[in-house]
Parts: sequence; C-alpha cells; structure tokens
Amino acid sequence: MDLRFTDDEIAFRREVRDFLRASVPAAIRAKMIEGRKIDRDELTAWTRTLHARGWAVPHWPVEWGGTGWDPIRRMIFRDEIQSFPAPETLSFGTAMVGPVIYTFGSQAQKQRFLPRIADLTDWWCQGFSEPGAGSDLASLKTRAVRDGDHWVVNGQKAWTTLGQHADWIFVLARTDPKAKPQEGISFLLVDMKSPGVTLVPTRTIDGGWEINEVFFDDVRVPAENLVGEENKGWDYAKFLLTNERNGQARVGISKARLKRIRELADFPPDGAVAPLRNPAFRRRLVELEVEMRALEMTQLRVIAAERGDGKPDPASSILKIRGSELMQASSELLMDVMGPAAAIAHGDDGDDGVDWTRGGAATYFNLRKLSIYGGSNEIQRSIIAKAILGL
Amino acid sequence: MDLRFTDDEIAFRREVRDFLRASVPAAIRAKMIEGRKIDRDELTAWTRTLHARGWAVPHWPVEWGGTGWDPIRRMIFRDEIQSFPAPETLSFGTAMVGPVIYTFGSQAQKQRFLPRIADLTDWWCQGFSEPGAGSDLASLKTRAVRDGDHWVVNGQKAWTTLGQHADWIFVLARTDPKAKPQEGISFLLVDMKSPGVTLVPTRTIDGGWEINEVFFDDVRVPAENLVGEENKGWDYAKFLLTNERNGQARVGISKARLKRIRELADFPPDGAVAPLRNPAFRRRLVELEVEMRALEMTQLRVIAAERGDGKPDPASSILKIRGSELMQASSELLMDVMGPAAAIAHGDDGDDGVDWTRGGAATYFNLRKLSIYGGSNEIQRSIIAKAILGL
Amino acid sequence: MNFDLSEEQRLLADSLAKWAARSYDFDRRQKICATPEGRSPAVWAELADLGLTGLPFAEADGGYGGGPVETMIVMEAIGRALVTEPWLDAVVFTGALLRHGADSERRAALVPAIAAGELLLVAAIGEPQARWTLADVATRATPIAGGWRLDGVKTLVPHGAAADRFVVSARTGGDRTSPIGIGLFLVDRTAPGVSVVSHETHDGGRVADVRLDEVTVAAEAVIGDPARGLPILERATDETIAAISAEAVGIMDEALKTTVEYLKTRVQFGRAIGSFQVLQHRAADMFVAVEQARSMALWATMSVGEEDVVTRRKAMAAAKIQVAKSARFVGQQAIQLHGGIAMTWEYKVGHLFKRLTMIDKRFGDLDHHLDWLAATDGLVGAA
Amino acid sequence: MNFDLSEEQRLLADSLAKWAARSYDFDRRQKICATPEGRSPAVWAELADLGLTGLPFAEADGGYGGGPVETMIVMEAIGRALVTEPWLDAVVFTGALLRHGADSERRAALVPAIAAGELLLVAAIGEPQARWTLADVATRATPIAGGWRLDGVKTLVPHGAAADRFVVSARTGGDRTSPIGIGLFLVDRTAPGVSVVSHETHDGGRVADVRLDEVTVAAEAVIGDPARGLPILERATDETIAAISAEAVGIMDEALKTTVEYLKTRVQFGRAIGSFQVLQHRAADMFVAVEQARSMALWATMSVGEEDVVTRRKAMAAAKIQVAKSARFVGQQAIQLHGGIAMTWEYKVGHLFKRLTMIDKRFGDLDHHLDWLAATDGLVGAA
Repeated sequence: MDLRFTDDEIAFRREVRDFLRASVPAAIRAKMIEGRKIDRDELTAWTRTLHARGWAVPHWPVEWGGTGWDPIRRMIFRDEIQSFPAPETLSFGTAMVGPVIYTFGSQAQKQRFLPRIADLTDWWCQGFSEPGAGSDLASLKTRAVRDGDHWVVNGQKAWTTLGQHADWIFVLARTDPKAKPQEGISFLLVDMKSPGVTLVPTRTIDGGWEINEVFFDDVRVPAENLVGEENKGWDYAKFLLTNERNGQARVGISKARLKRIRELADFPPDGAVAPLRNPAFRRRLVELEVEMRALEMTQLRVIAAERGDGKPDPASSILKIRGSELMQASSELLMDVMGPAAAIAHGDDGDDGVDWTRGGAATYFNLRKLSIYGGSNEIQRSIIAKAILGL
Repeated sequence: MDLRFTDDEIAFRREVRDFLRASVPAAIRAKMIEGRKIDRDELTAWTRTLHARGWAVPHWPVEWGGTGWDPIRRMIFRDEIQSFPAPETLSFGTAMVGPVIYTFGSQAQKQRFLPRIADLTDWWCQGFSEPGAGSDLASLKTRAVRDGDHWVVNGQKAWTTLGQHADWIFVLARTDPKAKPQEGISFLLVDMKSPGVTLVPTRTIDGGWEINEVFFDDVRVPAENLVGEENKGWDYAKFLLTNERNGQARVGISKARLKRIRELADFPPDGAVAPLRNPAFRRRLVELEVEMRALEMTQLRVIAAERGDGKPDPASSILKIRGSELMQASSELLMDVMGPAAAIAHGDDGDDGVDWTRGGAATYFNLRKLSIYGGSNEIQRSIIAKAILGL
Repeated sequence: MNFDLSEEQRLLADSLAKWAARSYDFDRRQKICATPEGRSPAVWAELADLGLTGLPFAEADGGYGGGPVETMIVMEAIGRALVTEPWLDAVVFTGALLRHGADSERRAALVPAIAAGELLLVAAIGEPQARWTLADVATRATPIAGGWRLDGVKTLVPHGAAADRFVVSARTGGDRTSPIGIGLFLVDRTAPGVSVVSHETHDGGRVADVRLDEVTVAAEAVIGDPARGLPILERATDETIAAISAEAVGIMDEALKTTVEYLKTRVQFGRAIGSFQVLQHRAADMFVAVEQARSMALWATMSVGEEDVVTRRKAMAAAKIQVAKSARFVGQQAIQLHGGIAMTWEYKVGHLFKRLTMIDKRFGDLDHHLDWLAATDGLVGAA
Repeated sequence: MNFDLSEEQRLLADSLAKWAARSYDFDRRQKICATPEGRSPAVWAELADLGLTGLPFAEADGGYGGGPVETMIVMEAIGRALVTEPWLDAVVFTGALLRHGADSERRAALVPAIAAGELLLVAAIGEPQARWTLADVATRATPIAGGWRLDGVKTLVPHGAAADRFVVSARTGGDRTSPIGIGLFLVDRTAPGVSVVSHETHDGGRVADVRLDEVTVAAEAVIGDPARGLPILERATDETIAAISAEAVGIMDEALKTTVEYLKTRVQFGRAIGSFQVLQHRAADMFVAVEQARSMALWATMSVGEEDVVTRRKAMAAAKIQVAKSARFVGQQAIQLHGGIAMTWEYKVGHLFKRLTMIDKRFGDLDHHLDWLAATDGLVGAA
C-alpha cells in the first residue's frame, strides 16, 4: 500500500494544468465559474483545442484517438479540467455513444462515427427516457419496426439534454413487443435531420433551455444504424450507464465551486460584511470541504482498484450519491453567500458583465436534477442494499 | 383564534410551580437533574405528596381521584413537573393500566385496584412485548388457557420496565389460538407474587437495571382478573397505547435538559473554557431550543384541538417522533458539553456527590430506546403515511 | 387558548380559497408572471374588492381592523396560490410602518388610498452592502430649506417599478451602520431624480434598483422622527416575518398535497410509487416538517402584539429558523419525489420550491437569524 | 498510488483476524471488562507474541519498524474485536512520543521493554480544565537539585492504574496555557507522592486520576527539551488520530456487518425485516458513511509522515470530523435497526456503539476539530 501520487503523476498533473492555463480562453473560464452555459461554438472550438493536443477522448482505444492513460491519469486529467474550471467534452458523444460504438459497433460504424465524435463534428444526444418511464427504463414504449432495409421508429423521448444542438441521437426502441420488458429493445443511431423527427424544448425551473422532448413519427432509420445485435439494446444501455460511473462524483466541479465560495465569502462584491468572518459560516464551509475530500479519496480508491486487480471497489456505488449531494449542497451554500440579491433571475443569454450573483440560485435549482437522473439516489441506495449488502 | 394562555391558566401554572418548590425534596430534584434513578421509596413518598394535594392522577375521573382539569391544565401541570424537574407518577399504573381499568374494568376491579394505583400502594409493570415480537405486537405467543375459574398463563415477556419493583403486571395473552393474530388476545391482571412468575433482569448498555424478562410457568390467574371481555385485549391495548400519546413529547423534560446544558456550558464545573463562548456551540444549542419550542407549540395545538371540537389534530402523530428525537439530540449535546470526562461510567447507585458528568453518556445511551419502543419511529412514519397522507 | 378560527376568520379563509380557485389558477399566475410587470393591476383590484388591501389598517384610519390572525389567513392563501401581488410588501409591511411610525394625519392621508387599492406604497430600504441589516444605510438625507435632499441607491425594492410611492430609509446622521440617524421618507416614484431599473426574480416577482439623485422631498414627507426610523423598520420587519412564515406554510402545505397526489397516481415499476416505503416515509417527514413550521408560524403570529422587543424578536427569529429548515426540506423533497416533471417550468411544484427558496432570502435567511438568536440568552434560559 | 496491501501487510491482517477469532471473542472481552483492571496481562502477552507491542518502533531501537499502514491494520482489527488493551495509548501514542521526543539512549532504555510487553508506559497529559487543549497544563515542574519536583493532578490517564510508568506533561515555565514551558517527564507509578484512582469507562476500559504530590524525578527523566514538549505531544496526537480513526472504521464495519446479518434473519410482520425498503436504505446510508470514514482514515494514514505541521493537522482534523459524523450515524442506526436487543448488555452491537461514542471523546471531539479547521484557510483554498 502506497498512498501517495508518484512523481510522474505529479508531473503529469502539472503538465495538464499548464496546458489548461495556456489554452482555455479567459471568457470560457469566467463562464464556467459563473455557472453560465457554454454555447455550441465555444464547446466545438474547445473540443478541437483538446483534440489537437490529443486529449479529446483520452479513455478511448488508442487507435480511435485515445491516450492509453491508466485510470489514475484519467482521473487527474478530469480533476484538473473540472477544477480549473474548463468545459468537459460532450459526454453524450465521448462518454456514452462513443464507447458503445467502439465496443459493440461494426467496423463501418466505428470509421464513420468515432472521428466525428472525437472532434465534435457531430453533436450527439440521448434518447433513452420517456415521459412514462423515468427511472423505470424497462417500460419504454418507443418502437421500431423493420421495413426492408430500414427501421421505422415511432414514439417519444423526454429529458433529452442539449438536443437542440444535436446532429444525431442514440435511441432505445422496442423491436420485439412480445419479449419481456428488458428484452426486445434495440440500440439505434438516428440522424436528427431525418423526416419525422421533431424537437420540442422543455423549459426548466431555472429558466433555462437544456432539455427537450423528441418525437419520432414514422422516422426511417437505415438498418446499418442498428448497433450490435437486434434486441440486445438493454445490454448496451447498461454498459453505457455504468461505463462512466466515476464521472458522477464530479469532485473537480465541487472543488472549483468551494473555491469560489471561499473567495466570495472573503470579499463579497456587494461590500457586505464578509461571511468568512463568521465562525458558523466557516464551519459550514469546511464541513463541505471535508465531504469533498472524503469523496475525492473514495474516488481514488475506486480508481486504484480499477488499475489493481480489476475488481471494482464496492465504494464505487457511493460516488453518484455523495457526488450529487455535494454538488447540491455546495450550490446551496454558493447561493446563500450571495445573500438577498440571489433572488434576481438573470437571463442565461444576457451578459451584463457585472452581476456576480448570476447563476447562483439558478444553478441551485438546476442541480436538483442530479439526485433524480442517471438512476435516482433512491435507486442507488436500493442497488447498494441489494448488490453490496445482499439485502 | 386566541393564541394566549388565559389569566386563570397563568395563575394555575404559578400555583403548580409554587407547590413544586415547596414540596419536591432538594435531593430528588438533584437526582432528576443529574439523570440518576429515583428509587421505589422515593417515588412512593413523592406520589403520596401529590396524592395528598389531590394531584396524583389528575386525568382520571373525579370519582377515582381525578381533578376535572381540562387538557390545557393537564398539559401545564405535566410541563411544570417535567421542567422543574420533579418525578412523574409511575406511568404503568396511572397512565396505562389505570385508564384501562376505569374504562373497561368491572366495578369490583375499579374499587380494588384504582385507589392502590393512585397512591402507589401497588407498583404495576407492563407485560406486552415478547422476545420475538417487538414492534409486531400481534405476533405474541404468551397464552392463557381457561381452567375452571382460573386462567393458566404460560409464556415469556420482555422489556418489562421496572418490573423488579412490581406488585402487579398487566399481560396480553392469547386466549384463542385459532383466531387471527390481532384477535383472540385477552388482557389479564397478574399478581407478581403468583407461583410460576419469574423475573430475570436485563442489563442495558448504559449499565443500568431498568428492564426485565418475566417468565410465566403455569401461572394461575383468577378469572375475575380478566379485564373487559375475553379476546378483546387488543382493543384495550390500542386504547392504552394511544391514550397518552401527548405524553410522548416529553417537552418539559427536554426543556429542563436544555436549561441544564446552558448552565453547564456557561460555567463548566471542570473550569474549562465555557462552550457558551463558542458561537458554533451557541447555534447548536439554540437550534435545539427552536425544535423544543416548535414541539411545544405543536403539543399546544393538539391539546387545544382535544378541548375544542374533540377531533384529534393530525399533528398529534408527530409528537412521538419529534419528542424522541429531541430527547436524544439534547442528551447528546449534554454529553458533548461534558467533554472527555463523559467517558467515565459512574455506577448508578454510587453517590460521590461531586461528579457533574454522572448520567451524561449513560443517559445518551439509555435514550436510544425512545425511538425504538412505544411503536418505533419507523412505525410512526408508516402510520403518518397511511393514516394521514393516505399512501 | 384556542386555535379554532372564528366564524369571521373562517369566512375570510373560505372567500380567499374560492377566489383563488376561480380567479388565480396556476395558468393565470404563470401568464401574469410572464408580463413585464410580473403582476396584475386587475388582480390587485380583485384583492381590494375582497377587502384585503385595507385589512390590517385600523378602522379609524380607513382600514378594516384585521389582526395578525387575519394576516396569517391571507398569507397562507397567497402562498398556496403563489400570488405575486405585493400584498406582503405594500399592505403588511407598509401597514406596520404606518401603524407604528406615522401620525394620524399621515395615516389619514395614505390609508384610504391604500385600502381602496389605488396607492401602491412599498418600502425601499435595502442596500447591497447591508443585506439584511436594517441599520446599515448609506443613502444620505441632507436637510435643505423646507425639506430634505436624498442621494443613494436602494436595491431589491419589491415591485419597485409598479409602486406609486416609496418609503425610503436614508441617513440623517451617524455612521453608516449607526442605529441612530435613520429617517423614513415618502418619495414619489415619478419625482425628479428618481430612476428605477426592474429585475425579474426567481419566484416570478419583480424587484427594482431605485436610484435617488438629488431628490427633494418636503418636511412632511418624513415618517416619525427623522433620526429614529430604525425601531419602526424593526417592528414592521418582525410583523412581516410572522406573515411571510404563514405564506411559507401555505406553500409547503400545497407542495405536500401535490406530492402526495403524485405519489398516489404515478406508476413506475408496475406500481404506484406511493407504495414504496421509502417514499412513504419521506412524505411523512415532509408532513412533520410542515407541521413544525405551522406551529412556529402560529407562535410568530401570536407574538406580533408582544411589546417586549427582545421577546418578540426571539419569536420571529425562531419562527424564521424553523420555517427556513422546513422549507428547504419540503421544497427539495417535493422535487425529488416528483422526479423530472417537477424540474419543468410548466409544473407548479417547481415554482412552489422556488418561492420557498426565495422566502428564505427575505428579512434574514437561516444563518442570519441563527446567528442573532445564538447571540441572545436563547429561548429557554439557564436552569 | 496503490491501495493494495503488501504480502506482509496481508499476513499481519490475517494473523490478527485469526487471533481475534481464536482468542478474543466477545465473551472473553466481556469477562475481561468485568475484571477490576478491565484488561488482561495475558492478552497483552499474546499481543507481544504477535509482535504488536514493538510494531511501530524502529528496528534500531528494538522494534519491528512498522509504519502507519501497519498501525492502521492493527487498529482496524482492534476495533472489530473491541480489544480493551491499551495498544493505542501504550504503543502508538507512546511510540510516537519516544520517536519524536526521546534521544537514542532513552529509546534504547525503554523500547525493548515495551516491545517485549514488559513495560506499560502511558501518557498522563490530561487535566480537567484543559479538555483537549494540549497546551493547557497547570501541573507544575519545579527544578530542584539533580532533577525536578512535580505537583498537580492529571486525569483520564488511560489504564493509569495498570501502567508501570507515565509520561507526565508539566509546566516548567510560562502561563497555564502558554505553548512554551511544557516539559515531558517519566514518572514511575509507584514513585513516592504518586497516587492513582481508577475509573471504569463506558467503553469497557479504565482511566485514572493521577495525583502528583511533591514527586521528585531525576534530570534524566525529561524527554526532550523541558520547555518544548508541546510539539512532541502534538505530533504524537496527530499520529494517534490516524490510528484511532482506523479503529473507528473497524468498529463501524463490524457494526454494519452485524446489522445487515440481523436484518436478514430477524422476522417481524411475517417477513425478514431486511425486506423493508426503509431499512434497506438506512443500511445503504450506513454503508456510505462507513466508506466515507474509511477514505478519510486512509488519508490520515497517508498524512502521518507529512512534515508540514499545518497540512498534517488539517488532514487529521478532517479525518476526525468525518469519522465522528460517520460514527454517530452508524452507531445510532446500528442500535435503531436492531431494536431492543441492541440495548442489552449481552449484545455486542451496543458496545460497538459505546466505543464509537467514546472515540469521539478522545483527542478532540467533532466540535473541537471543526472549530480548529474552520479557523484555518480550509482544505481547498480560494479560487
């Protein structure tokens, strides 16, 4: 047992940090700090900067643009990106459909899609959840019927994040209506420009437009866009959902937020008495810092276990729960630091450049989603009880 | 809606307080403050003092020694006793079996038992729970078989509080083994001196002897000691358990403990830096004080509703949950105020007269029981969900 | 002691419930929020017709003589329906300011117009650096011939763009945070030198920055002693805390009701999700939280008339603390138990959650009141 | 970075698990607690045979050269089995004191006897008014010819009645709370003027009040500089916090295991109570709490060698905070999920809960470390 980073790892962290300092536009970093949205052009430009450095898809196989880094380096890289803070690449492409394609897709699919995912030529979105099937994915109703060399898709998807920018959507559709709920589902790649695809924005309580409903009305999808085997889509979906479980800890993002809280609480821009002069506030802040450190250490254990004997550390199951709770608690504290002015709702697009409370309450509202989606925290607890504790 | 106490009520409170000041022996009050046990002789003497004043069983019918006070006065009386603090009368007699007897018992039972309960001539204990049936009372196994003009009782009871002092025990026993679990149970009054009754102490984690197991081995109970109707014992037990639900709030006890915490935190007897000089400690304390006040107000609402249209306020169901949680939290804070010396386990009987940490940790340990017994807090939440919210 | 409503109080509650059901459903509320003003003069007229705009003023002044219990009843109804009209600010707070600060002539001049729904008078007492410290006032009031000149910026003025007049706190003497030397001045929104910038708030309302540049007012524009406005502000704040606590209880009650309904009807994994024990207990915990808040809102209401300043303020701080804690829990869990649907703008529960969140930001948040109460000798005293 | 145990470390863990299963079941533990001493020299001899009493001492001094990871392994095992022997105090703490404070001659004189299990040397550093403030020392050390005279009362000395010698902190100069002017003195328990009163503790151990009345010791009895003992005490405390955190993790793990077993077998309302979703989720929350504590105990362990005082102490404070929070939750819920049975003296889980509670009382409780950490610039720093 050796619990320290190696010199190589420390040097690698420095290399990443230097790269970020040199490469992340100041305006982008400011937007990240203030919790404002990065637009499509900005994310595309940044993804290409990463791609040029060879770091757009570090966890992919080397032949498709990966770096060959071990899990520790991948974690260091992510932590530096998040805590800088800089944008992460679009997870629907790089972390979700990309790995499904390079693991289960045909050679033709790999050649066609992977390069365009890596440099964000194609913007992907996710078509899993449906209005009637939130946490209960197995009850989905969207269906695809074979017609010659096409699948004809009908149905409705909900909660499709950033679908408004998307070129492609990966869809779970029922292809065998007579099979058991979790069987008879296939994994399809659908061009958003296909006739019959309609996107309807869903405004969220923070006032933003992040999610959408996507309707499929006799949408014809070429048969070659089926990933893997027909009726095996559930397996690919499970692979996708567990693939980046570590990513759900979001330690670096919480770390960046805690830093911002400390800074604002020390010198509040409104000239108020500094909250940091209040011992009770300081306690509240360090309590979150301790939680952050505990989560960070837990993530290290999980990653070291990945690299070690390959047996997953059971502690990996707590990353989603504690990660989302810490994100929510830190966003609440950030809002509180802003005082009464947190009440003001700044539009997301406006940029008056002066208002330091922008994104405070809105982020707090928005992040309630974290304990709901990706398998609600209630479902995570049931998983721990059953899979780890054997109850 | 008039939310203040009347002048009469305020005067009554003063009358009670004056009586307590004049009548509670200083040594008893000190024992109460320090969380030490009141022994049988002390409680008997104190009960007789109350009885002489006509206040031993205020909530009973006047013909059996009650006062005719309305619910508000009864609450004021209990609050003053608890926060003085002075001992309450033995609940197994005055609050549990007494009301069952005067509500469901025969005239002969009333005349025989009630006067001896009121002045603590008879010490009663409870024979409900069994080793295999904690919260699940309906699964009890103790049985009583009719044999001439006796019932023959066999079985085992557990968690019998203060049974070591008891003259009598009220017992739930299965009298119709073929009936459904909640039917076929009868309510029997059993003389502890009956042949075949054996009491075995159960030592608890605080080191004290408060609870016991009681074994019944062919114990012959005169048929006249059956309360009410055969096989209706479940109804009487439910009556008994809901009868004094307000009592579970224990607001006065928590209030007395919070006062003691503030006093010790202001002038800790070990000469340490006063915790009350620490803003974070003060916040922790006032947070409990706010909880105490909220619970007190909730209790007032419940009691006012009792006196009003008689419809129980649904908020009554929260008294057990919040009352036990506040008792536990305040005992934890009291222990914390004592610092490292809280580690020392003083025997309950010793009286070195100097050690201010006596009863600190032991009370904290002991009070874990409050969220377990009398219907665990989990069961209380299920009751709220089903009976109030309709889930 | 008696927690039952009187016949009149019951009628008031009923008429408000009927009005909300008839005239202020969630759809209309959302449409009103989407207008530039974020409120509706038509609704205000309806409230005036119901007698609400004059409710807490003395009959002698032209009001209807309602007390704290009546205010509580109205605020609970306003909470349930998420009404964005400034009843809390332009009637409860302003009413308390006038009752405790203004002389009878001033009251006679203002109250009838307020009661008629014709005058919207709100307090402009916030400043950025002050947060919730009422005594922190940088805006200057300089005596001039026949009156005063005001200079400074007031922020977070509730519905400031729609208000007809403001009660502005301004410093007539002392340091920026001195409790002495604060005056209260009546200022017309349209007076020369007044400029107003309006912002939307997360709870669907509006607040304004009000800039005062060499604004002159007459000597009669002062409410009370020009150096001793602070106690008036403090008293009005205490009374308004009782009112806003009742609003929060109304919202929480509505959020719980909505959540329980949803749990009963929403099916996942082949059963109503309300059959899952974990969700049942969470709802039970929400119930406990609502009832604790209700108890403390009642305590605050019965303490409005308390003349001892410290006793009164302790009650208000304790109520605000309990309400803040309950509101956070109830609001967050209402979202959590609904799942994704509650995150959408079209669904009421998210707006209940947001208003609960923003109530914490008014008149001192949880930390503010905890710090204050912790600095006192508490609610229980030593043994 | 690598969290796997080495072959040697795995052997150590295995041999301890075997020893505990064979020689230190709960029955024996309870019998030992019931003796007047609350510990067993026979068990101490067994630990010595296992090589534990010399584990953390350098080989050059006569120890086995174990490091923080080895200490962590031992403490987890001690926690699981609720061992009441003073390994934490007489080996870990004393070891750190000698390693960081004593010169090689002194170490050569003491370590072999400790390693052989023949010398029980514990620190007598507590005083009532000091609580956890190491610098608060009222006991006086007065220089006399050829040595020192000690006067004062030390409290909560772990297994003080069984100890052979004490390391006593006493003031050689400065005010009662001055960081400078504290010396560390070796004192025989049987020296003239030493009197010892033993108390039972809630976790089955013993502590003593040690009164020093004109106790004289030789000049050689001082460890380190007689005015600069505090940094030595602080360093030893930091290292012991890492160790006791590991003990708490061992206990919590055992409490969780016991609880889950109980949930699987206990039947109520006709089904195993572990089938109730609310109890499943509570157990899951216990698991989360245990793993968070384990992570922080690991961080504390890896920070033992950290030479920067503030960095090291922050790690220890953070670990103690997380462990305290997890321990409260896990201990309380272990009792709650068991129900009444866990309240009985005969059942192990209540004693796990009590030891967890008492661990919080050693080397600074939750509030103590929160206050300390809150006064620093924290773990993250500003942006």
